[in-house]
Amino acid sequence: MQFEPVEAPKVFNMPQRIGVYICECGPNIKDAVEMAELLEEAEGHKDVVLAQSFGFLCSPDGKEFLREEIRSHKLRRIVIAGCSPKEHERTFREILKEAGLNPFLLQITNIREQCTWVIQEKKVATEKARALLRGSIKRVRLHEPLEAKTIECCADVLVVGAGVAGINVALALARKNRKVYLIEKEPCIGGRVARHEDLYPDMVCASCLIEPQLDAVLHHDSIEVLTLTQMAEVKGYLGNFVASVRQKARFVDLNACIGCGACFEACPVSVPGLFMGGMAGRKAIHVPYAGALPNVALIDEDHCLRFQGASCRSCLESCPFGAIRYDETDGIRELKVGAVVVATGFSSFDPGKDARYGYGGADNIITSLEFEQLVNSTGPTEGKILLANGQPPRRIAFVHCVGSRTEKFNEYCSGVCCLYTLKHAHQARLQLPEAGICQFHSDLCLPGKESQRFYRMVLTEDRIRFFRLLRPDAIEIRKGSGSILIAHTDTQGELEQNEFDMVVLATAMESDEGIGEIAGILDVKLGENGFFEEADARLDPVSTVREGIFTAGCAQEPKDIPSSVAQGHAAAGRIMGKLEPGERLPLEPMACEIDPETCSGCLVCESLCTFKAIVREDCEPTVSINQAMCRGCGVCAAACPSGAVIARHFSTQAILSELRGLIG
Amino acid sequence: MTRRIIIDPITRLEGHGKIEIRLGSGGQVDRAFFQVPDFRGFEKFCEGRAAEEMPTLTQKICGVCPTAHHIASVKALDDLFDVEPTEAAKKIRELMHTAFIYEDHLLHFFYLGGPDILVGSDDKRFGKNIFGVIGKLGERIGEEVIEIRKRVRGLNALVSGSPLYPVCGLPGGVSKPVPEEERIGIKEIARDALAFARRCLKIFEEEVLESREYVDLTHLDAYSLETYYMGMVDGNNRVSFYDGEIRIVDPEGGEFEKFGAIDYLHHLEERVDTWSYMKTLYLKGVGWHGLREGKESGLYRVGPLARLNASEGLATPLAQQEYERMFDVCGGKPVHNTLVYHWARLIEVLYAAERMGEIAVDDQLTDPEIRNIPVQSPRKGVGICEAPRGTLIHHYETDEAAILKRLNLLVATQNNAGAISLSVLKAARAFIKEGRVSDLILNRIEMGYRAYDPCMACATH
Amino acid sequence: MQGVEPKIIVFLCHWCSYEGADAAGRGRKEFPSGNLREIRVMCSGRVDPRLVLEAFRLGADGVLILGCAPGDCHYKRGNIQALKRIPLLERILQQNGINNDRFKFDSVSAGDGEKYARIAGEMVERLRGQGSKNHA
Amino acid sequence: MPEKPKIALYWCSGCGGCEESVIDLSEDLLELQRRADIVFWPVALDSRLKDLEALGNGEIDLTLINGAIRLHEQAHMARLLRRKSKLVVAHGTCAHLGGIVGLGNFHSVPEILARSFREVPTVKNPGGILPGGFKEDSVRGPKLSGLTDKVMALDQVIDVDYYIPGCPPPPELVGEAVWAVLEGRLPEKGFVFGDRKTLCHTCPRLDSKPEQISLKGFKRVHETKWDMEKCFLPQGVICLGPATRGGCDSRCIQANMPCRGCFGPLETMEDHGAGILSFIASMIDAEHEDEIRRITDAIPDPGGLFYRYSAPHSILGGGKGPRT
Repeated sequence: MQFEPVEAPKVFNMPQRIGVYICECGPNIKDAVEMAELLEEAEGHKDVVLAQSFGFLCSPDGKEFLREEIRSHKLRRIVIAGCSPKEHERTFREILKEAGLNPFLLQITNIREQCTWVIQEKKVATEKARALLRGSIKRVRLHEPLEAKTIECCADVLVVGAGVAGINVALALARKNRKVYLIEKEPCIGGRVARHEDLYPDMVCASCLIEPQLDAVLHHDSIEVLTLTQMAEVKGYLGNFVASVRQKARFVDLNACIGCGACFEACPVSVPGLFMGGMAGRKAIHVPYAGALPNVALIDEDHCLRFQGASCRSCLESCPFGAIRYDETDGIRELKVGAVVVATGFSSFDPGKDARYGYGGADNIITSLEFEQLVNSTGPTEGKILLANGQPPRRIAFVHCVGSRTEKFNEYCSGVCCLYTLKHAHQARLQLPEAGICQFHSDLCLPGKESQRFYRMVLTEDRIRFFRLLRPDAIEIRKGSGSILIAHTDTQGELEQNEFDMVVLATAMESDEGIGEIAGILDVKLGENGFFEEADARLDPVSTVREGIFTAGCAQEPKDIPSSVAQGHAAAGRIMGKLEPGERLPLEPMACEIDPETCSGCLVCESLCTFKAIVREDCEPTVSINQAMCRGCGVCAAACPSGAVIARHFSTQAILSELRGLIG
Repeated sequence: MTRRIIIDPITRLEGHGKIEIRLGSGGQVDRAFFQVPDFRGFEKFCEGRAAEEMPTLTQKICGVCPTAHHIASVKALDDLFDVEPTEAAKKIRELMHTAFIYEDHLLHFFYLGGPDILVGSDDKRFGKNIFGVIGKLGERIGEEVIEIRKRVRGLNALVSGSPLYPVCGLPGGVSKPVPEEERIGIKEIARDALAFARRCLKIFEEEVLESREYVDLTHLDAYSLETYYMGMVDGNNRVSFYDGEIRIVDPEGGEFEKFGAIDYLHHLEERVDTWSYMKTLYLKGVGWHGLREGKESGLYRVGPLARLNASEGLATPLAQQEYERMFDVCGGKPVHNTLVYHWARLIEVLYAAERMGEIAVDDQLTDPEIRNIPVQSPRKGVGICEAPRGTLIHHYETDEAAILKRLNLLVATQNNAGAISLSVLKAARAFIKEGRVSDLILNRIEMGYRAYDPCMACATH
Repeated sequence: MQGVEPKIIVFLCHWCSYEGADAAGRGRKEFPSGNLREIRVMCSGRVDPRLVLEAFRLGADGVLILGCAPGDCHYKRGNIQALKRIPLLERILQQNGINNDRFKFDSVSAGDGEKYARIAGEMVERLRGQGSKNHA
Repeated sequence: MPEKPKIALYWCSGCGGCEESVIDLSEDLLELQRRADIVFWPVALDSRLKDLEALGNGEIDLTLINGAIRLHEQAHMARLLRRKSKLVVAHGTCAHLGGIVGLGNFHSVPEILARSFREVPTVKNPGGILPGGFKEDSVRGPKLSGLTDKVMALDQVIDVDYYIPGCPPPPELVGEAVWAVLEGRLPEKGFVFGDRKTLCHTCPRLDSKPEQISLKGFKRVHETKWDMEKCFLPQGVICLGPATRGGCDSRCIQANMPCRGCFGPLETMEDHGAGILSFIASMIDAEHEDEIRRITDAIPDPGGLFYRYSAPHSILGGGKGPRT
């Protein structure tokens, strides 16, 4: 794929035959300048075959007039003086096209917005208009006809992360029969949501909610799910990415295993569960958790005796389906896709980073996620809220804004913690009618149409006590004798201390710890707070600055489930709007090019290109600009110390000759 | 209307020059002007530049002796930043400086001034130039000169970056160490350079000292000038190119003044002529009394002969022998005859070769410690070295950001300016009779200044 | 050389500042537009230092480069690339005898005709005081 | 046997390094003398002005002129040689772009003269007299040509056929140019001998140049040590290689010093400083004006550094305001 302009010499040797048209724009221009002088100015220039004024060039008559003029006078280049190019450049380019001229052989002179509308004195306005006109006439002689080339593209999509966001991207695309590769670094899909018990505000069962979606994903013909898989490398650009993904060995055949668990009994190695971290005990061969999908076992190399050198075959012998594959190895796959969606989700702030929360210093100080596991019927306590000693807690404290809304860690508000903390309190109340339940917060963030009702319900029915903090982190948690002490400063600045036997920390949502590596692989800069930067935070929040790379869910910023799903759908929509199977992709006609005869390969430009369009292929002495990725901003052209960048339409020569016209 | 004899341009020297001789009514020589029509203004346009750029910037004063300017400049920076170069750096600098003086002196002997005495002036078969010299002495010697200059310049390229323009000088050191494995090569070059230096003295012996014409000329008062002499000396008053104190002897050879770089302002002064861009230096202690010889005149001379006159010997054995022999033959110190500059120059070639040999075997030469980074904030720095054509002084003053505020440059040939004018006048008076001139006579006059190996680019800068 | 009407070259980026200049027009702002000579580029980062130097060589009395507000660049960082060149360019101009009243980089957002009129007006005023560069 | 082609060499305002680059042709110099007739070369031969004036127009086949034009007399000599010569080559950076002497354009002629002849501490000039530029005066001495208002490159005074860049040019390039002409292999007019690309292209350290260079500060050469194997730029040391024509055999880099731009810019970048400025700015790792200013303050003399060899040929001429 290369972009061939009509090479300059040929064009310049042709008679230029420039036509200059001045739009009177009713009185707007006609009455504000000496039209005759302008026409005289124009006619005075080499190659200008005629100059004319016309009432309203943008009117149907005006357009017809122009078309006719271009044809009848065999004009090769057109200058139109009138309103701002922002108004009608497109319009008039169309006219040129219709009249058989390349649309880029047009130059608009803005003598309305930037002249007659702001200059009262006719003489001054005329003088400026003449100068602007001179510039345009000198410039247009150097215009090159440009054509928008197209390239073929692939409409398949790679989705990274099979959480609720990624799954919904996949499903939305698959519904339109787009081929989707859904990769997930965990052995199972569904992400965080699949491991929640019930969801606010209506306390529906999370797994019941998402299970059908997971099922649909796993069984959809045009979705290929790759678990235990991570991105290794991504080359290319919108419509033409090549992604290499690395798949870890599972040592169990996905298609043969039905997760019957026969091998679990047989496996001699027990891996103890963790209370903190909310993990149940398991064997070396196991499924991550009951109900995990795909419901297929995997072997944990760190514990399996075979991988410690022993010759154990218990699982192999016990498997009724012959699904065990000891010889399976990690593998690399190359996927050809047109777009990539990053839906890698979030990590939760590690409260151990701040001593004030006493995390790790005492039993029974846990994070909300750990609490989430605790109340989960598939969790270590089958859903019972118990202390480390197996007793039910009598006094539970929920602490808000742990690691968020503080310059020390994360300035932002994660936006969802308040609601799930209310939910947790509610869940606790349902199990422990007599327990004392408190919340420590400095503000409550409860957006959304259902939240306030839920809050009122918790407030009124659940007998929760709220302590308001002076600042989000005006709190000190430490181990007491047989209990946990929480000292906090209230809004009056009074210091108060209370005792609890379980503390749940609502930790900030942070970008997934792997996101840096992924951003590196995708060559997309992360924003200051560690999340992906949007192409436009308001108007294009699902696109990254690199064309063809999109985000969904918490990879962009903290979100709750509905927003994650919504953004998943949005990403799918953007992709379907950009890539149509079998359709070719139009390129930016003003894309820059490198003159390989001049480029020294000094790489100055490469680092400047926001769109990563400039690359030096290995063992190539010079760089080249990918025509599909360049947006024609010309920053490289201004920076190249060799003058090796050929900027289209805004070439240095064109700008210089416009300058000469403006000042000369 | 006075008659004028004009030599334009004067030739076989670096830079631009014209001679205008004015004859009286009787055809006798009234006056002679030695004019230098070029000027660039380094002392102004280096202002505002960054101090650390000076060694590579000011060396462009002269493409023939850039190494000397590079050395003087970098020494001025050492002083400016008050930083002592490492031992290795000093050795590397001296090596390149000495090697450079070696090949530059050869350039003069074979290409520029030498032809005057190597190609007899009556000999019409050959032009007085390198091609004539080769014609006279044979292709072989030509090839050898070219070869050895090439190799010595190659050595400088190796040590300092470019055979012509060294770039390695930095305050407190140099940019690049000499790897131990290069030592053998350097030793070989030094060895062959020494052999060729002796060869040159032999040539001088046979072609010059045994040539009646030259010997007669050396006895003419036309080429004799009784002046003060200035040169840099080491602790034992022996000639030193790279570092030391400035010693001035009077026309009888007695020590007149001795001072360190920083004090040069108390000893030297320069005057301006409206008809030349070359300023004329003279001894402040004596003062300017016009173009006159003798103890009462502030005129002094620099360069090879002056260095030998102003010193008490040379630090290497073979050179010392030749040194003694020269003064023997010429009847004691100081020698005033300008044409003897040629001999003195070859003795310095010998000394340079021997010195190169010494440095080549110096352990410190290949020490990797080549730089000390300045820590002092800069103010004022003076750097002095002996350029092939004489004493060279760079003087910089900066702000605390090390941006040049003021600088003063006293460049080798400027020291000789007065002497050169007087030499031309004396030669003109001696050879022009009743206003009659011939190419031979003009050449005789030019020999009067050419022996100095003047560099006008330097002299005007 | 009083009373000379300064001519100022204004480089405007297609996406923001050019729009801002148009906005000044739509709002019929009062400012010395007659002294300005606008020239459109796609991005302020496209303004090659050569263009600025050439503008002065040709006799411009002042040069304005106006880009998008920080963070709003249509090409993400083009305006920052432009900004990075400014301090060195200012000093080069100074060393060539062109003082910094004659050269300014700033941002004007698409709607901000007010700011455009102000910035341009200020430079014209400053330069009216100084007369033409060619006689400075 | 046909007459040998005639060659002339002349030195305007410069240091003579270009003359050395001819002498450094070494044995090729002897070859040159065999194959051509050197009719005018004051540095090495006893050729006088009158010999030159005696030649007919266009009688010289090739003239190499080095040095910039700083004196009226040099402009006159350049025109004279142009008349006498079929081909004129601007030999070395001063003739090509103005060179070091072109730094004089950052000051006015009176400033320059005053400094050297009135102000320096050693000068004793109570009358405050200045050399040059006055009518002949038999008492004071012969007429001395005055300084031109601005330093000019050769092609700002006469029409130039080819250029040999470099301060000084490597003898190989001089040879290349001379043989090309003597053997009738004439390049297109205006051809610049040397590489078609900038120095990075052939720099021995190119492989160590990272794709992205982000600098929080620049270091001046006397302030820091650097890795002898690696590209200077990521080490914060300014090297002008990316903006400077190659063909010098990276001699400064070989000596472990950064490029100072003596080969000038490529034809495609008429203004050396602009190219240098752009690539240096692109390496600055800052987005806020005051930090950018802080970082660039470590480049105290951009004009003198970026236009060190090309002020007269720069867009603003290095002078105070545009040249008229």
